[in-house]
Amino acid sequence: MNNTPTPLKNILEAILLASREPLSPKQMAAVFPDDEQPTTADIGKALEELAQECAGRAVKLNRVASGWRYQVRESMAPWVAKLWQERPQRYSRALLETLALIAYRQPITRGDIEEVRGVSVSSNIIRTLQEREWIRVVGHRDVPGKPALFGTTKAFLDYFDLSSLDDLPTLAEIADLESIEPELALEPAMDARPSAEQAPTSTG
Amino acid sequence: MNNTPTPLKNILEAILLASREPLSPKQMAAVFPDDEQPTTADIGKALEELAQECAGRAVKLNRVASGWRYQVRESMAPWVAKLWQERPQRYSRALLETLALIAYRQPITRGDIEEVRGVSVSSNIIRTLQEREWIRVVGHRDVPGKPALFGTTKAFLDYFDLSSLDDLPTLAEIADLESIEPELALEPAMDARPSAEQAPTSTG
Amino acid sequence: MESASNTNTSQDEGPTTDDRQSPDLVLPQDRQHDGRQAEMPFAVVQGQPFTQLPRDLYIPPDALEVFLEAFEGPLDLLLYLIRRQNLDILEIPIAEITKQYMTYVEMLRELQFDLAAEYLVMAAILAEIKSRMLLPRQPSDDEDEGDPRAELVRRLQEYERFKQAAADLGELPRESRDYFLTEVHFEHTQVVRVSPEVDLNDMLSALRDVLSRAELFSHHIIQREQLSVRERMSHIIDRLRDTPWIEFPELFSAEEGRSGVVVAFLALMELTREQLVDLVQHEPLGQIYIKRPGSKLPI
Repeated sequence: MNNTPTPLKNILEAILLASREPLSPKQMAAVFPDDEQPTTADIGKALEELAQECAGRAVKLNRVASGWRYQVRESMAPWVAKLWQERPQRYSRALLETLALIAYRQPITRGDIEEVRGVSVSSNIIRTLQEREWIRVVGHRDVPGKPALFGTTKAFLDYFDLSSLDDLPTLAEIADLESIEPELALEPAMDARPSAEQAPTSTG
Repeated sequence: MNNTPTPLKNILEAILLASREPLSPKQMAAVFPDDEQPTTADIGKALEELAQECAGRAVKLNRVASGWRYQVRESMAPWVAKLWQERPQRYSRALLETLALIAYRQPITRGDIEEVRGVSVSSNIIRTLQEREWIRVVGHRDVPGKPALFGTTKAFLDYFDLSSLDDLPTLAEIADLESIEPELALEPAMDARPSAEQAPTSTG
Repeated sequence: MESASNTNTSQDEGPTTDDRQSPDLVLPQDRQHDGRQAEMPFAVVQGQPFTQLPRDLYIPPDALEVFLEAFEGPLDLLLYLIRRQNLDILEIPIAEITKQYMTYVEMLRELQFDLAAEYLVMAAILAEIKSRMLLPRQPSDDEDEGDPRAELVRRLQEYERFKQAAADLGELPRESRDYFLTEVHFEHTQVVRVSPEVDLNDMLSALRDVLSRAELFSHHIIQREQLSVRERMSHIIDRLRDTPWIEFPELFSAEEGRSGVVVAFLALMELTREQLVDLVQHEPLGQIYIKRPGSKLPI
């Protein structure tokens, strides 16, 4: 019989290729018996080797928000997309604008979103985003009616191939109405509190 | 721009890794434009190379009745099997709604379900319900695209311990249930523009 | 002072924004066929681009619908009007823009188009700003009120940021469009894949939610419907997969008794109503056939 122990690298490759979801190092360790669990450092080293072995291949080992996954490179899309008759789902501008507001301004209420967009947000959009598990209710604002506060999820980041909110494209800066005051330091992107980002609307 | 043509081998690796089902050489050729179709011989050669590259790895390229597929080597079973054992799963609300609509409104198409639900139904949900053998395709509606009509199965009745669908509460009873215990906090927020979103109640 | 000139703009405006837009986004520009950016049409209806606000009131009603759908709301429409003329948001010629905006809104109202309330609210805001702009301004007023356009400018800028952010988001790589997940086959020999348990009540409460959302409860027909009828409908359709037609009596069986006959009959009626089957009878008192729609009888 073959008594050579199976290399950690091979085991990780097997579980990563078989899984449809990204796997965190903790989940990877969990497939080993309690007394044989590899350390995080060992896992990290093996993942690095696996990533290098993808050079020149159609797949890459990628790190996204909820863990590691193999994914078929974007350059392969022209051929791979042909496999399925169904076209990938398209999302409306209304949905993407709502999602962008939730991503950049979280936690945010539906009312806040409507204020920026100037139109009401349909329940279908919120429901679609919740069903895709891209957004979730993270709390409720302590005002009358206790409106739900929405935030994005790891699944949102995974879907858009991001490993954290910091990887989102930078939010455009606002040109000041009173362009005489250029010293305003606007947050480029990730501030969750609206107050910090808003351009002043009157002369101070 | 990079003008090197993508090697056939890479394209085949990509589609084989992305596909859930084995692919026949004919299916592989079909992802290429008509005037760029590789010959069966070329495909055979590329597959052979890919198979050789699996040496020492956790996966192998295997030929089965309906075509070729990558599969995890049997020796990896002890670890890979753990992946599925650990998953504590729950079905999503979307899945339960879809199942309920199929039970109560069968025979019903996916489009009908989407109309009532107001959001699209993911292919995953339909696939999960079919894999569980709770729903099946009973026919096709005679309209363009010939959408499948779904109905529930005997296995569905068995699981819920019903001798026939009539053992389920009627819609009227379910409606009464609602008036007894009004659930206020279900939706994060209700419609702002009902007219634009409601599914037409065209069933009458 | 308020300009009375026509809102007509020159034909050869250059590109007005450098928005990078995902092919996914349904923006007015996307409707252009040849991809040129010369001037953004409002909409393309049957191949005809609408590049200007129509001067007379007649545009085909289906054009209006596309026109309205091209915008995400009044802020989006205003941004379009401003950008289309290469104007700086910070220097909106409020009278001009208000005039254009009103033309559009009036046109829609004239045709009794179902206009979202937000468009009318914006019309009121614009009118208010315009009137404030017309008032003589004392230097000291600036301290209190500032530019009457300030709030609108802030909103437009803020909306534009997120409009851009949405376009950027649309360009990020997406699963199953740009990149693809791998799923390598694994033979589940000893492993039983554990399926989640479902409680019947959970399913019923899900149904209650979806039906109240769709307001289907108000529908008395559905409320009275027997579920065994639905079940039977599926069975009949299923039988018609293997055979193009069934003779009427084949649907009924003696063992089912009276109630079974009623269920089969109701199922047949409902299938006919929903046009899932056709009933055919060639001569009075002749045999009735149930067939798939579109299929032919052998006789």
